[in-house]
Amino acid sequence: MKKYLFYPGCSMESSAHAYAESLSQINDVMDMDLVEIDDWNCCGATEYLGISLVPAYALIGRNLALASKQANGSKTVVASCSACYLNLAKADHYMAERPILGDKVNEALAEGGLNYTPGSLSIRHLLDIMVYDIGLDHIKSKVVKPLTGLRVAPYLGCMVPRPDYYKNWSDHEHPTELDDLLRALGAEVIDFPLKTHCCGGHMTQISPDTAFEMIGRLLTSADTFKADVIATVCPMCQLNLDAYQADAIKYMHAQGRDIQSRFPILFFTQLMGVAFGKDPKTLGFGREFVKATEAMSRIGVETPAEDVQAKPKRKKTTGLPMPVMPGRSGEEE
Amino acid sequence: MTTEKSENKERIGVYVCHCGSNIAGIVDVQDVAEWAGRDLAERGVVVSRDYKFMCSSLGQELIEKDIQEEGLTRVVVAACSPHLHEATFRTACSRAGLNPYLCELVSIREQVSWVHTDKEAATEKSKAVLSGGVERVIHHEPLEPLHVPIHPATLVVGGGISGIQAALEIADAGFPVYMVEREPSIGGHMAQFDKTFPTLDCSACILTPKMVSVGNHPNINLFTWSEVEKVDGYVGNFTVTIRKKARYIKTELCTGCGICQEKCPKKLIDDVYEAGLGYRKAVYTPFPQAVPKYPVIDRENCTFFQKGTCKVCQKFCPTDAIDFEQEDELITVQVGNIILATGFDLFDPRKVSQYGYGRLANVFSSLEFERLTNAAGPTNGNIVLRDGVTTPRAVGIIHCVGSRDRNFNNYCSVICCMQSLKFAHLVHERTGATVYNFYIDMRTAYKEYDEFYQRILEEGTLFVRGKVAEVTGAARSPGEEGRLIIQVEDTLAGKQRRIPVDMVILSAALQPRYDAKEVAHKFGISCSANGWYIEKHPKLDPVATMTEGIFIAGCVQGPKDIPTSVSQGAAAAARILGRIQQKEIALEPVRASVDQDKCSGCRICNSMCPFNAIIFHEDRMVTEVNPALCQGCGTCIAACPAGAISGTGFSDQQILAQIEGLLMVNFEHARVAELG
Amino acid sequence: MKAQPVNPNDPNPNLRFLEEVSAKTAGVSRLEMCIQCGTCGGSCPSAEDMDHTPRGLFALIRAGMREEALRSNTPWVCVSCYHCVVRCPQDVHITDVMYTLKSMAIQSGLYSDSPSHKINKAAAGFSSTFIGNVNEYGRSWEVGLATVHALKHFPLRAPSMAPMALGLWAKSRLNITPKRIKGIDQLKAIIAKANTLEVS
Amino acid sequence: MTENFEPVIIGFTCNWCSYRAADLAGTARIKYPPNVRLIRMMCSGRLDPSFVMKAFSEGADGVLITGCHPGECHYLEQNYKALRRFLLMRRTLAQFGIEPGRVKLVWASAAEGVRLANEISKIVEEVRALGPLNWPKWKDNGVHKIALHELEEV
Amino acid sequence: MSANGKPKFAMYWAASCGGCEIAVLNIGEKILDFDANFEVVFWPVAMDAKYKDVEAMPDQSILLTLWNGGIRNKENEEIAHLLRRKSQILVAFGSCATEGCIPGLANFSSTEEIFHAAYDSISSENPEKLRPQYRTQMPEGEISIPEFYPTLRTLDQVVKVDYYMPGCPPESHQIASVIDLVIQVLQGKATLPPAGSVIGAGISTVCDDCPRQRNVKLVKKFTRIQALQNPDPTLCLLEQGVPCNGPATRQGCGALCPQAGAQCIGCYGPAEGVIDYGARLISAFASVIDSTDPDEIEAILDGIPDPAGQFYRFNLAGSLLRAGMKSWSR
Repeated sequence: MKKYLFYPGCSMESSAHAYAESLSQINDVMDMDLVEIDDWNCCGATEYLGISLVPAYALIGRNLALASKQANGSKTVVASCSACYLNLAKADHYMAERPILGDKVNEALAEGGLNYTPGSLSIRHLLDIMVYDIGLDHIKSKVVKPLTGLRVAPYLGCMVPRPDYYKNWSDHEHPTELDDLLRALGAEVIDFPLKTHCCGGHMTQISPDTAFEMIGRLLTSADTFKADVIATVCPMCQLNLDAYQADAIKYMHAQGRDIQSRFPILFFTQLMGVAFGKDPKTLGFGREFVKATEAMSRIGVETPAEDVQAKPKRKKTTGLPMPVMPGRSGEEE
Repeated sequence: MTTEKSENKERIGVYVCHCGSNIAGIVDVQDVAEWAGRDLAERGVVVSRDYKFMCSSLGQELIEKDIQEEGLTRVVVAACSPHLHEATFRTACSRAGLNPYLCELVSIREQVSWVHTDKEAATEKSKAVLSGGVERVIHHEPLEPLHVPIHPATLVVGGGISGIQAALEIADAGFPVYMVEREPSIGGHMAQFDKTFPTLDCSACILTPKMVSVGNHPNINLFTWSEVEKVDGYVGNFTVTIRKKARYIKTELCTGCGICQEKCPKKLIDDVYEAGLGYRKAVYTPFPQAVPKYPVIDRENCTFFQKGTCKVCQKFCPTDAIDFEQEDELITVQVGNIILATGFDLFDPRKVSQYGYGRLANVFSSLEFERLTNAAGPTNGNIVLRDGVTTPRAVGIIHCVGSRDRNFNNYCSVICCMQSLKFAHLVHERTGATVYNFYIDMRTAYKEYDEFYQRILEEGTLFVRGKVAEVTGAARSPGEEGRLIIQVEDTLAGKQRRIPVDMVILSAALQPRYDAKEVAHKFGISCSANGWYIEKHPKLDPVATMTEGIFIAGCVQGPKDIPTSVSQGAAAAARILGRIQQKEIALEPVRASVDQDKCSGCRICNSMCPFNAIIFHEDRMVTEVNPALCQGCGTCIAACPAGAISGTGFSDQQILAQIEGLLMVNFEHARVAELG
Repeated sequence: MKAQPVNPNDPNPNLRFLEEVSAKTAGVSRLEMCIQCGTCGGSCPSAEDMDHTPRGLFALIRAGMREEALRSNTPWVCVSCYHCVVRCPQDVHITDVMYTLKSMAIQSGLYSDSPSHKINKAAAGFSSTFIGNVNEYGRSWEVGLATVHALKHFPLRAPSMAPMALGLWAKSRLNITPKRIKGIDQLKAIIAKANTLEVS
Repeated sequence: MTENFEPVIIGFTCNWCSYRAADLAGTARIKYPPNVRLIRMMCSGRLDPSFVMKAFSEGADGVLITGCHPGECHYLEQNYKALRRFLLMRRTLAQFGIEPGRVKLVWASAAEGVRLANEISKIVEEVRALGPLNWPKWKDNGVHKIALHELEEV
Repeated sequence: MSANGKPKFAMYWAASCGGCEIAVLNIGEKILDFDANFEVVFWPVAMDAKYKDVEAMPDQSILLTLWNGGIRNKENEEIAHLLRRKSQILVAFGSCATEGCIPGLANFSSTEEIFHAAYDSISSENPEKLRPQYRTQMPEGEISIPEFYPTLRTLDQVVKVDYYMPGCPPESHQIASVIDLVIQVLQGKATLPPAGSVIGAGISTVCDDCPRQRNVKLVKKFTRIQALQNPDPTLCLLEQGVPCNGPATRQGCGALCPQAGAQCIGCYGPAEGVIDYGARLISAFASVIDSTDPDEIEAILDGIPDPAGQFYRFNLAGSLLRAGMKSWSR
């Protein structure tokens, strides 16, 4: 059993439930023990960095400090979300590269009784662990239901293979790790040329057309290659390609660019779960906007069309505290 | 037993150089000189002067005059690096009748004024450095240089244009040359080209006659399909072991008729001469004009060697020249000097994965394109796509692939701009296709080069200033479908552009040979951080190396075009010819020797010498150093537990005295008051 | 290695802008090393929507054209894809420079005083909402984020966001209540301290 | 005292690599602190531990030994001998109370002027942080003048 | 010349064990020649004498003084100056006087540590934790004992020395031959070696006298001699991985220890002209290590657990650094 510190990130608890569920199902098959960092906080995504410097890094730094305190033999922190992975790596890297930043972050952390020595943890993405620690041979040996006949577009997005401070990946543009893993599951992997191109990130919230153009490009390419599904390693990519797929296709259509198919966007861990013979019901299927039912049934896997988990109980919906905007005090609370 | 400072009876002259403002701008040279004259008087300094340019003839005369008039017995010059002017000042001493090795040059330019900014600290450090030199020079001994005869033969490693030029110059002057070439034929990269810029003359037409001269020259002994295995000895007298790889051809019988190649059933991709774009057989001469004309059997790919049966070539050979029993031969030759002209490798453009080389069929490397345009190449000079038939309608040529890029090589590969212009011309002339050149900066600095650029502009080639971001097959619009799209910022327009083309040519960087470091080590020379061989002086001695007797020429020293490679080959030859004419060379007398009375024969030093200069006499149980083989590194001196080994030039006394001298001057605030 | 500052004795204030941007960037920005090759502008997936390509923006910074640079929408359209960063032949930390320019644009107020203010404001607003959330709970909270943000910047689109949010909620992909970390006070103390330590 | 402390470092260089790197640093005008004073030897293999001890006993606060990179020795393999001697010497000096940070061995090829300058800056700062070594000037017999009752007070 | 015409002889011990005295007495019948040729005027171990008697002698009146022991306290120093004044030839006799020897190893410790070892450790019966006082008030007035110095010095670090005679102790046959030499000089049959020479020893090292077989050395492991599985009695000990100090140690003993199956520990000090004995051994031992990998080298060096002790057992006070930081830093 390989032991790792695990940084799930905010999305795993909400929009990427399916990622979390499928991961929890395959943990034991993968022989890995992911120990969640106690009381971790948000990494700030790409937002905090654009507002401030030291606070943004202190925010990330708290997670690193907590992790190194908890490290207990395992020096590796695993993140499942691209942005989280990058931010943790970035803080570790820049705190060392620019000691003045490192010192200031530590000065801030000291306020909370914490400290982090850059370089003392190794920050890795879940896919990296699967391919290089667990190994493709092990994965292959656990496949009971090969994904034979399923055409999968491997999609990594930006922040896993780039900027790659620790040189963990085979390439920045066309890395093959996800391809190899999916192939090990028996899937037919297409040579997806845009596998590391952008999903639009937060632009869905800022300049939707910019985002739809980028999502549209990805879908066009997947369409050209006649993919059945797109496999992702990142909650943000999944959300953008899935929830905004209809909008993006509409946008492309208005530009006179047609996209024939619709693509279920699945986490690679969901596909692993299927290949390992886990019950699709436990793998978060049904939570996707573009249903995987048809694509999966083509390889004889029945997945639920709707979310089968119990609907969350609606707690009292009144009197929700509003987030505090910068420059205003939080007296509403 | 105590290390009291030795009594000094020497009369020392100290000379502090201004080097114009190079030193004097930071170091208060006058203060340094006055200080030495005053404070180092008790150490024997009787004259101390500063002067504008010590290396000028007036500066040297100053020293000579003082030696004669003041009876100086030691001279210390504080100026530039000893690597620059040690010889100058030694010669001056010699002229004045003082043994040249009683002069010490200390560096206050490279090691002080050029690297420090604080004037006070620089002046103080200069004093320390000078004082180190004064203490050291007291312990100098008069020495005589070692005179070594120069063997008249020369080894040239590498049979490209640079090596060919060098070999012919020396051979024509009447001295023997051994040329060693790794491939089956000489010719190098130049033999792969069709045209040469800017004159566009045919590469083969100008190269082949030279290759033939090498092959026929009575003074040149040519070893192709061979590599240097080992180099022993030193300048004037190197012993070189050459591995002549088995050709499996009896060259004395072979007529070079080519029937074996025709009949050989094993066809494979030729990665070397055809740059992967064409095929060859398992028995082959790389190209028709090859020198020598004899083929080689490539053992790795020969069906007989791999499977045990075939021998088709043997059956058809009209002169019975095939010999499967041949073995590698080791040949030893004596030479006085060596020229390394081993050239370059082409950068592997697959590393720039955004350009799609290896993934997208119609992305070509520059060397592939050279073969594509070559009349003797795989397409007979037709410029076509990878399918072998389609003529491109639009071609994009990308500059700086793997050059000027910190991700790969941070240097400029020099030839790519001109090469890309040549490609543009060839595409235009032979296909009429639209040609785009994507460049960061156009570098056409040489005679007739910019004129060539003008000509290509006139021909209608389109120039886009911008480093290409990516080459992709992922179309965004119907107009892009089925084509290669070059995505780039047109930096002059300030806009991102997507330009559809049919063919992309990558002007890839020139890189040091994959085994450059290993070869450098074999010959005892150094590589720069990039892997190019380091010349003795970048401006004034560009073909010599820091190792006496080893010269470099052509791209092994850094990327360069054909004219410069030829010039360097000739320059290296000229340097060597001068030495051969002199018949001997004077070497630094830095050598180790063993005090036979003190040596206990413990044999600890016996494993210290990589040059086998240390000999142990079993009968007398003592060790001895052979001065002819000793290179003067001093490792055995430091190893001897009995202190029985000593070394000239860098003796214990000299170094210990220098340490003392260096530490006599201290930053005033640095020292805590004496205890007690 | 960090480049040396341009002649500090020259009173021309334009010379100082590049240094300021560099100093405020995480890591060593290497912005001084830009050779204007355009690899960044060519690589950018959202270049079409930018008023200056990243290369163009760097030229403005080098020219000391502070106001024009800080008014640009380029940093706000940057999607942090890092294509330019890994391809840059000079290893300039382009994405991080974009973050710096955003925070400088907010601080100077220039971000909203520009022809492209709409996108700049939307982006800045989104970030503010996001970090407000994080500062309060220690986690990001997608419902609060999306609602507040949409109402503020896309009031016309907001109704169409509702079915999306509903869809997410129905698929258990949205938390209606925010989660608060245990160490929120610790985090607040850290952030408060950090705010006093900004690199200048 | 320590605030103004300027350490003195003796640097031993190899004629073929690090001394040339120092020349190169000069030619390229790369700046480094003036606290280092270099001695040229033919090879790092020439380095005798007594040179290092001599330097400390004469007042050096640190010693920087430089040579060609492993595998790149001008004399083929002598830098490995320097490495072995350095490692044993450092252990011995530690028993004398000389911190390992005061004696460093670094590799710098003839092309690495920048690297050498960086290494010099590094050791100067490290030794500055360690403070002055103040090895006694034995020649002056200073230490022996300490009266014992002074010692007893401590 | 004294009343009976014989030249005067003195021998003094400072910080030493007395072994040198035994060695002198151990020269056998030669002692009779000695007695015939010299008048012993001062030899605290062998006869009663007072410092004031020596002080009363005219300067330079003693022909030969053999001094053994290091300078550890004020008394040692004062007597060294006194005897220097009174003697024509002052010989640093034995390892302590020439290079510090075992007492010099205390230079790795602070004064407090030395006192602790002397007065508080398990070997001392001192329940009241008494420490000597340098000055004590007595009814008769103040009395004092010599002050203890923080480091031990060799004789030549205090006064000028004419000859050095190494060894712990010097071998009796070497002493005998030196005495022979001096007698011959007195008889005008020989001349004295140049001042500052080492006498009673060779210029090479122990290996010169060692009969063991020697080859090119490559060491993969250092080990204590006790740990050797099958020690080869004919092969060089260093080649068997035993850190034998013979290669660096001055010749003179006749390689007694290696012949007896034990490694040389270096009591004869450095060979002719060597300025730091330990540095020679560091360099020599490291040179023959058969590895180029830093980690492996470190592992091999672990076989020499106490390098300073190994290399400076006898030579610490006479070395370049002379003393560890603990002894002198305040």
